[in-house]
Amino acid sequence: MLNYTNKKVYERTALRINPVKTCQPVGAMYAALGVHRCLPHSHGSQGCCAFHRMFLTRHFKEPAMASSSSFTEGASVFGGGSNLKTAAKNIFDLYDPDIIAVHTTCLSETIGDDLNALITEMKIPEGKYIVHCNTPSYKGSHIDGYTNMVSGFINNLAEKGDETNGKICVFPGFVNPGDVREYKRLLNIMKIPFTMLPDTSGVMDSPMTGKFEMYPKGGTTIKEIKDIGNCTMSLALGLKASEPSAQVLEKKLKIPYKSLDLPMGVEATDKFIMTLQEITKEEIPYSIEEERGQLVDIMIDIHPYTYGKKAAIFGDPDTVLGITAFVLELGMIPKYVVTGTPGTDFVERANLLFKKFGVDGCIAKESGDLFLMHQWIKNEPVDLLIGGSYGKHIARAEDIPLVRMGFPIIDRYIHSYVPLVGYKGAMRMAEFITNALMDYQDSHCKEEDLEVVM
Amino acid sequence: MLNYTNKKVYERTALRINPVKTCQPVGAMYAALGVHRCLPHSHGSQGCCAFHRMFLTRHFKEPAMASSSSFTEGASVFGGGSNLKTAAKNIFDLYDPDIIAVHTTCLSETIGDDLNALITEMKIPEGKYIVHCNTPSYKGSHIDGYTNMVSGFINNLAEKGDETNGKICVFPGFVNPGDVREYKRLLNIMKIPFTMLPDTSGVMDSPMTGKFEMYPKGGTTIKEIKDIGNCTMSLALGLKASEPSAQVLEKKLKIPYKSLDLPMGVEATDKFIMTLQEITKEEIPYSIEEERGQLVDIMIDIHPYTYGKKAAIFGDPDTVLGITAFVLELGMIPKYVVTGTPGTDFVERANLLFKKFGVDGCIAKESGDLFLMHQWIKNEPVDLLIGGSYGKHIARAEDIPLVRMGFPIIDRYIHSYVPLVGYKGAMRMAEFITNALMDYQDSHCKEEDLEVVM
Amino acid sequence: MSVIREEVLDKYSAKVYKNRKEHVITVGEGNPDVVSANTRAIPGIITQRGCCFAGCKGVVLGPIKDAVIIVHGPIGCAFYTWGTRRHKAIADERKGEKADSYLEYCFSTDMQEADIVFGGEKKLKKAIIEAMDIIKPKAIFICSTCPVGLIGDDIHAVAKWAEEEYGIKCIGFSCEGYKGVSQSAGHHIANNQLIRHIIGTGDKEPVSKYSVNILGEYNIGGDGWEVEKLLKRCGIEVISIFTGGSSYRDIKNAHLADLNLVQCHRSINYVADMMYDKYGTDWLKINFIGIESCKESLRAIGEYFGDIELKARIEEVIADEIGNIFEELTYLKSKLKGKTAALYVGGSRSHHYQLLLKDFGIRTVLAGYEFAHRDDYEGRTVIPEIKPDADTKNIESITVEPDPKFYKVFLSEEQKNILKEKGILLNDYPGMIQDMDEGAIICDDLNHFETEEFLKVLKPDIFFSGIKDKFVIQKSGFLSRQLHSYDYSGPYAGFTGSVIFGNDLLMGLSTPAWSYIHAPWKSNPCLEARLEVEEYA
Amino acid sequence: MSVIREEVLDKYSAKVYKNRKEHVITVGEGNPDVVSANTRAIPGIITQRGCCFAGCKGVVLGPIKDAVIIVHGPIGCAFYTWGTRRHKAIADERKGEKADSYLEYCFSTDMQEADIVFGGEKKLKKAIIEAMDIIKPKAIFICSTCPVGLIGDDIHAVAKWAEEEYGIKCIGFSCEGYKGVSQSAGHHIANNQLIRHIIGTGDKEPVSKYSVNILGEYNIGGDGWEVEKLLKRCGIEVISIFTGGSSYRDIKNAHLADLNLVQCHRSINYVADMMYDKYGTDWLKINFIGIESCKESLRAIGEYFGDIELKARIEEVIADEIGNIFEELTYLKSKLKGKTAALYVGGSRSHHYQLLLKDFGIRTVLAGYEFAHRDDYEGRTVIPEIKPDADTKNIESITVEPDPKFYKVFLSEEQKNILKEKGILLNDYPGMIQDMDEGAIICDDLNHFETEEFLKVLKPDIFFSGIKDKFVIQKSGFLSRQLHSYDYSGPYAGFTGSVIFGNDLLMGLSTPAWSYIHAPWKSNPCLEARLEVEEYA
Repeated sequence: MLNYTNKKVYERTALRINPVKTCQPVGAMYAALGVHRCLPHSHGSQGCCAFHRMFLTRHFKEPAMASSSSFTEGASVFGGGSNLKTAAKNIFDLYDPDIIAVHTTCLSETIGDDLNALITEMKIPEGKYIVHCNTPSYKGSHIDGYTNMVSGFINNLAEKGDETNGKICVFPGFVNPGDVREYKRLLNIMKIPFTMLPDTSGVMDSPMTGKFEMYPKGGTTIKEIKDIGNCTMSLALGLKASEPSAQVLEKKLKIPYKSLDLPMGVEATDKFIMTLQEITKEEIPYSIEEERGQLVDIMIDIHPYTYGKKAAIFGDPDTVLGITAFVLELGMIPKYVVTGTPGTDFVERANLLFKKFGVDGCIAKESGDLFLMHQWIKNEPVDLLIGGSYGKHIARAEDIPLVRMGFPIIDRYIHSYVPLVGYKGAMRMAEFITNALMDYQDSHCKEEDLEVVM
Repeated sequence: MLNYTNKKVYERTALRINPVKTCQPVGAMYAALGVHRCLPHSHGSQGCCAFHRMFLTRHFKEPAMASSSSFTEGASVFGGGSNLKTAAKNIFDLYDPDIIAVHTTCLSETIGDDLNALITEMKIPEGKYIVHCNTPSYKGSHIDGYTNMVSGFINNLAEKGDETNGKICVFPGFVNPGDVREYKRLLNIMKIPFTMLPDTSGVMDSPMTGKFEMYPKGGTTIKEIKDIGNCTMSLALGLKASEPSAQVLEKKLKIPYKSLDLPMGVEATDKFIMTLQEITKEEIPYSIEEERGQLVDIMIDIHPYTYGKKAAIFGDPDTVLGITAFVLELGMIPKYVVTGTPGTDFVERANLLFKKFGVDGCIAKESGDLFLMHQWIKNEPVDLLIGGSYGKHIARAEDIPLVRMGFPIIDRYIHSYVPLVGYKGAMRMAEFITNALMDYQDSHCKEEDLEVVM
Repeated sequence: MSVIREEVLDKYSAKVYKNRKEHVITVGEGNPDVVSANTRAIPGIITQRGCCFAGCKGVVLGPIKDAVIIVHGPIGCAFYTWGTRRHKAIADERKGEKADSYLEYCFSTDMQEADIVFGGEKKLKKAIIEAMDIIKPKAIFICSTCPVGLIGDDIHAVAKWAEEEYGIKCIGFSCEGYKGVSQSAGHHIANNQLIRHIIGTGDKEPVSKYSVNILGEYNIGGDGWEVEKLLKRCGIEVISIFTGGSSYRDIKNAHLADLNLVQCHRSINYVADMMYDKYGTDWLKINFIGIESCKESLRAIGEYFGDIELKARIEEVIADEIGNIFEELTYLKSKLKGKTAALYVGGSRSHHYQLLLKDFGIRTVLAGYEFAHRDDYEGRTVIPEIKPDADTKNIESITVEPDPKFYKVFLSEEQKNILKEKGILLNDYPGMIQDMDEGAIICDDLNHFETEEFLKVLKPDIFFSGIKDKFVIQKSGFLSRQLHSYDYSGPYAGFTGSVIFGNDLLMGLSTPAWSYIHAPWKSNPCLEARLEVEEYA
Repeated sequence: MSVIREEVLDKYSAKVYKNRKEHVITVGEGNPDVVSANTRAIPGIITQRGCCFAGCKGVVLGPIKDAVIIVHGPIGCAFYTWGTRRHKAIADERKGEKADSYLEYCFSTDMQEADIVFGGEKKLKKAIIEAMDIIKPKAIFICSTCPVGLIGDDIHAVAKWAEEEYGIKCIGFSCEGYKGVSQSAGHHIANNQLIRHIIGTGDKEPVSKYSVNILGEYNIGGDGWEVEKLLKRCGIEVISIFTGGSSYRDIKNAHLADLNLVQCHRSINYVADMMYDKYGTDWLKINFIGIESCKESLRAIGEYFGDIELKARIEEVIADEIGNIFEELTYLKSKLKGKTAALYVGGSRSHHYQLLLKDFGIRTVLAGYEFAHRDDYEGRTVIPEIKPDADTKNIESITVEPDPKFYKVFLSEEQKNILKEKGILLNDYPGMIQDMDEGAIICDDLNHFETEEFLKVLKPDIFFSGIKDKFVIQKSGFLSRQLHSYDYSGPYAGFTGSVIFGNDLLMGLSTPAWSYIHAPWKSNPCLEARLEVEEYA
């Protein structure tokens, strides 16, 4: 397993080996699926769309419906305008979405198709919408693509009306439907009216009913998106995935915003809850205090199993930083913290966390890859891997347990239904981390050291 | 590991080896902890109380407060009446509970202390209560002890008033606080007023606050228990642990009851929800339908990993039957289904399940033990063990993954906060079972068979 | 015209209808049946098709374990083809030569904006240097993705440089996603380069009397290993497999085999064809999916070699294999007989699996290919009729000359005629239709809309397809099994594979969860529930 | 009188106060300090104490790996003592004799109502027959629980029958839970039977020049192994350990050792005493918990044997062990110095661990024993003063005569006097108090109420106790470490054990979770939060 990974850390500048990121369009597709009755549309070769649908389906085990401009060589030379026009007509005819959300690919970007101009020229059926955004695959990562699509919805749809709607706009970050449900539960407990953009819950975790729904019940409605211009403020959860959209909303429609880390672990969730309190100006209900207290209780209970344990954490920047913060709160050492998504603030923020918790010798890396992380592990091992499915080769090669969190998880089930955010999410993370470490102990200790009580 | 367990199945009639039950009093203690401001009291030698507190604490990782009559040889010869009297005085003086719940032990039962007479003679402070029940350790198991204590509360406190209180009384069964919370969530969604007896949530999963509360916020109040006589009906969840209490309530105060299996898995939860619907006569909200549909969606998704897999399930009768029903719903084969608690209806009910799902060669055993189950496994192995911590020796000896469910789980954390009941509980069971089977595959397959997508 | 077909195509606009009606036929109505194929998907119509890159890198090259495949382009395309297809492989040693396996690795130049603007050749060169420094492979393949073609990076020049610099094999594959109309273009591009650069460069002679290559077998779920095991039992040496579990090391020697066995016609027929032209190697369309098919295929091979001993051994192996599975097979048949199936897979599986389904008494009501050509449906006799269009013309088609050193004739014309009389077709493929029942539907490039509609109309017991439509089908309440990935089961090839397949179907059909789809309160009206509570007591 | 003590006892009723005040003292106030101990717990007062059965089966017998211990009684008592104490063991072979380990098993007669009514002897016999049939052990111990004594089952007769029937060792232990006032009664009962039935029955002579038994070491977390390793390094043979990781096989030969080392005085002092009387074996109260204690203990052993070579080896071992941990120790000291601790453990650990804590500069402000006698606090000189009460009188106290065959004198009186001059006490234990600071509190049978109160008043940085009070302490916001189970860590004995202990403390104190106890909005009043939303933008 991974037998050609050597210990000698080699500074690569051209060869990416075992990436921790993918390209923008898949993120845009996921974001668009979080809008009710929206069909994401990939403007490029049909392979992109196929790959993205495949990947989303494998992570969520749900249909990921999207269409493509199906470029051929001709379109690649002469531009994809007519493909897009044909596509839009066929889509509205056949699939009847309320809105088509078009994103570009490296192909259409390299050609230089001007989506704005193309769409403006198109005849769009009454009451229907086409929005778009640019998602060049050769810049950033799927996280940027996600953000760009969310911003696209704002740019294309949000309007300022005469009066406030009394709601806040929440940007959930690149998270699972289970996380979105947890946000909504907490917002409801805090009695805060909100619009969640996008809202993949009810779409990418839809129930089995015996009837396929191309547009399941979930998702932000177009009406809600239009009305975002009348929100009192917006709340960006996840600095990398959400803040840019909040900034777009501020710039375009003067909606003030507040950015928070993903509410993962105690402190980040505290900040989230207190921000909600600042908004409602009401007391925080006991039920939230109780959840929090239970989490802290658990953290103290489990500390002998987590304290000082070293973890390698990889995945998307906001998620990885959220997990990093939580494992630090558990007394663990986030030895290697790696994202493939570019952005130097990732490293800065990780370093701030290391400093805050006084841990030495931890390394954070943006634009990194798993090959590099594995080399580090070979030089100085860790007790635990935390990340997506692609960590499993390292897990097996080095006999280190892998706790699956983040994206993509394509070799397990159910993960997308349950949150990592909030106190409840942290409780779940704590359980998975502790179980992994304890299972490892139980299976690797000497027979005479097997403990009945732990 | 367990090297002296041979394959030859030997019909033992006297020697119990590696039991799947413990004695009545610990169940009574757990039940009493589910009453607000109640101090459970063990009438016997102080070792019993120490053992029970130890065990409950190890399962819940929470204080389990209880007192003892601290018998010495004298009391054992002359009766424990004066010990109980002294104890009650000291308890009210020092720990100020609103109620003391006394249960017997094999010692006081063998002596023949008449608790009813003893308590009747005692001076109980104004507004305070002492209730009791008999829990002879040499009969039944901790499950019977639990039931007896719940019935004790009814016998000693419940009264009939002039009019109905419009509530139903719910007997939760021998479950974790996380399960009780899930019941309450569902009852609230169904808008059904209820009294839960006992209610260990908020007591045995209480939050960390920096202040020890001898009587945390949770638990059924005395007022509620008294008022149970005015409920419209009672709902017994778990035929073994709850039905006898419902019968006591019916017999004493003519409250009709309905008994259901623990709502574990799809069908049993369906029955629970539909029973609630019959009570409210309102439509079942979409949110419940959605949860159910998500569960079924997941079950179909994961069936290639669960179908045909053999499990050995052990623990308490209602829980084991609930898990058995669910694994059958997952297409698994509950090869060995074992409880230590006596009661032949366990076997009958298990056999009905086997028959319903058309599985052959499955064995159910009441009054069984882990030694016997292990012998069976040696003769015909299984893919999975499901039960409490004491399965871990077999797991290690035979290299079979153990999914921890039920009681006692003394070598893991957090399990008591989260439900196994309801659709959400089933989702969790499904996740744990699937993860265990898939982790096993990932670690045991040939390197070339390691799958990135599953 | 078929009512069913019309019912499905009914909702299309005139323009789409005009296009799609050529792709959807009812078997037996045409005479001969003609299926339009290998034409562009209509923009906006949700096709399940992938692209040229997927066909080249994903399908044909991906399984070659000992080549470092550097995807030259932005990160996505490398990422999506990393471990996501189940072409198993293991590092090994054959005839004293080791072959590594790099399949757990994903290599890419991860092109950034500056590379797009200023060109990516420099980065590609650097990537090769780094790969040589770290991995030291004997072969490097470079696969281009969409923007590379547009910006004009010359990957072939870079490949040439690498060969000279390092003395390794380095090949460029210009398989940009926009080329052609589906994965098919990529197969062709890969085939061309294999014959140009690899086949014929090795010198390890077969050690057995009879030797073959298996073409178009990608070792999904271990299928290739199963087939190789079977052939070995019969005493036949497998020189190389294209390309499942295989290696640059082995493919080099392909020209030394006596016979080519073609499993997946679509993806590899160019190699078969060109090897026949260049080395005189005959090819036999075999099929190791299905019990009857396995028997026929093994016997055909026996006939080809015409050796009595070999034929006897083959019969022994068949008898033994059947003996091993007989009981289970009988049980499965009893359970599966009479079910109906729909199949929509890549280029050959929809054909192969119909035969396996037939073994179990399962009737195919709908079958389609994702990226087939007309010959895959109608047989190779139709090839001369196919008019190249703009899209196909863009894909290079090469011709080869007989190799002066290695060209050989294995069978005389006379021997070939004897074979023909025995019903054994050499160097030919009769297509899928001839194995289908009258009235069954064929649908080329079956799209999402049609999938939904066919489900409603045909209500098959089992729908075989891929990951993108799997959950659409499942959510509709139908059993869906992936036939690209076998839903992570397998092997399905060979005799024991058939039983695994049958068990998987039975599992899918019997899974209790299906019976829970409808909440019981949906069929149990609220009114009925309004009984008096007292009743339970 | 100590203000602190009064503050804590203040809320008691007069009757309870009268009882408890004798158990709670402030060191240095009494002169001599007298601690009431080994008296009944008051009914209703939440004591942490267990019972006689727990002391006999749970503490002393439980660790003996090769004896099948059948708990005769209802199921609970067997269940609660199954794998719940961390006395590690492993099956092994010594001097050609194997010892199994049955520690993963729990054996019980699981008495039912009929057995209580009609007597349980028959079932017990049957259980032995079944155990012999399945496990075939060389020794069976029968431990009675509460009802057995009441209904009058004669387990000793059954044991005798089993010995005759099977030629094995079978011993009855009438350790019903109601006997005595705590686990202590059970220790005594176990000790009696060990000396009566096992010690002296073996014949495997030591193979080394110097040999010892370790008494009162239960191998919790592997402590015993750590100590045995240390002694082995010095060249001292360990014949048997009472009883951690030990066996019937080894304990048989205990009388052949030169010297008894007593770790836990409370639980095993009867054996030490009786072996002195019966075999002339001297005992030395050693302590392998704590760095200074380890040094002193090893040196005392060296002095006892008086061998220059041995003493030199001991010094080498000490120097080496210290060298290995020095750096880490220095670091830990720097972090832990100045902290305060409270200890409430069984019978000896509260003393031993104070010495280890002192090694780190941690001051003990409160210490107590759960089941000690006065001599454990005040030293054995006080024994003659202790008046037996009704409860203690119920526990059999046996006297032994010198064994005609094995009695031997190892040191002359003169040698003993030399040792005494060197400060080495033979056959004596000076108790815990002499190692405690003036002003520290001692609390015998510390109950729940007092624990809560002492926490409020003393606010120790660390509170060591057991599982039942652990979470009470933790919920109160204090670090709580179990000293019975080491919170599943360990070993804590020996030099490296000290470092493990120190690290565990540092871990507990540094765990970030402590800082999250209070929700920040609790200290951040709502008013302050009522800022205008615009401010963030």
